Amino acid sequence: MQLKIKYFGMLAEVAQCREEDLHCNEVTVYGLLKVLYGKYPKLKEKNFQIAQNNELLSPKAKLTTGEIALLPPFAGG
Amino acid sequence: MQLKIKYFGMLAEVAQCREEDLHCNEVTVYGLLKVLYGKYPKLKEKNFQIAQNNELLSPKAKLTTGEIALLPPFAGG
Amino acid sequence: MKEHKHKDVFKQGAITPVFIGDCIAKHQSKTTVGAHNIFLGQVRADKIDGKTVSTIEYTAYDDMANKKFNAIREAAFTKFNLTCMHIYHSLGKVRIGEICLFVFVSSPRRKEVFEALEFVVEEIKATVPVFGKEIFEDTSHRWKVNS
Amino acid sequence: MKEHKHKDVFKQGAITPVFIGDCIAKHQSKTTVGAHNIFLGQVRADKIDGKTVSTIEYTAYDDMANKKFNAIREAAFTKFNLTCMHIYHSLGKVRIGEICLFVFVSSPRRKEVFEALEFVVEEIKATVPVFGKEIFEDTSHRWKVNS
Repeated sequence: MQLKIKYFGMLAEVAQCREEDLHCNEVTVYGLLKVLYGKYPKLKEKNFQIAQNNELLSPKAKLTTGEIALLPPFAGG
Repeated sequence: MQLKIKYFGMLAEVAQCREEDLHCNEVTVYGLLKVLYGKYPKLKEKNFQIAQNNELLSPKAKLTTGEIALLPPFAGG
Repeated sequence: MKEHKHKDVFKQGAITPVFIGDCIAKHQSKTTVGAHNIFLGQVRADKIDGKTVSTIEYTAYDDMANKKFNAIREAAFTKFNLTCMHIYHSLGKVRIGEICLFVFVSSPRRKEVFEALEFVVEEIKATVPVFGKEIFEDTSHRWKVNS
Repeated sequence: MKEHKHKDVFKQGAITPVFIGDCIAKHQSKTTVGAHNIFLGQVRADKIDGKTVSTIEYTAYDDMANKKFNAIREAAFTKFNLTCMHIYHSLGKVRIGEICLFVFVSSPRRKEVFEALEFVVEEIKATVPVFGKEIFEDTSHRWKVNS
């Protein structure tokens, strides 16, 4: 599955980019996390959530092709 | 006892003045009310409180010489 | 408590948006403040028995009102962690759409300002001897009662 | 719900007191409104491990943020009797003492605005993907976490 991963806030520092294309054979959030932890071990120390289609996803949620966002704790206002 | 009675809001319309000097033999709020009701019968229809020294008084409270305020319902803001 | 001393609550006529903007601007030097909360009371064009309010004329028992504003102020600083607080209330005529009450509280944290602002506004309504004459478009009037 | 449609929440840089004053002035034509409540978030000069914050740089996941702002807006109009509501949030750099969040709710009655404003501010903090980089005077930084 072809994904575009977007990194926000401190996670962009960990990935050293704001977005990247990623080919991923996993179809769940949990599977994607394993891939990302392999690529960026420091992500394991970070507190973040994953969103697709503008909604936060649970670890068991299924992914669809397209944009995925890694979101650190919100700090608006 | 010599009192200066101040009338506010709708009560100034009833008394047709904003303040007046009043000699009063009564020493309690309750007694003063009797005097005022005699002078201005329409006051009986009005909802108001009596204050002296910047504090609201109960009907049994004692009056002292000086300024007395008749206050209709507060409507600030 | 000297820094909390209250002055000049009453202003003749409406409180202007420019005055409010200036007041906000003056607080930009207070860099421990993280949250401001502002209440504005605005005169409504209420319809009563087919007549429409055009103006409220405010009067107050000044001495007692100032004492009550001070008491509210001291109570608010005691109950809440406030950096500063301002209250302005109109006297005289305020037209519909204009602002007659401006309460401004500031604190390092937002939770404090929400509670403090509601406390201050409710205390003003309940304890400060201010009276409002609602003047209709036909110049007749009615005495306002808070609900 | 067309009149409640949300637009232009995000503003580049600080929200100015003049902008806020103008926004208040525009509401003077709404003569059914009796109460406005305004929340302002201001950047604090927090001290952390001996260093002092000088600026926060805000970024957001725009698409999701706009969707969440719309959801908050619809929820607020459903839950409370509001006449109108505005939200503005800064993106980019905002210096200490400057304003980064401006929430403005208006209603005929004051009870509604107190509850609505707190609801809206808490929902923004909890659900909108905005991120703040606290930049210290020595140009080092830390990522802000809301408390």
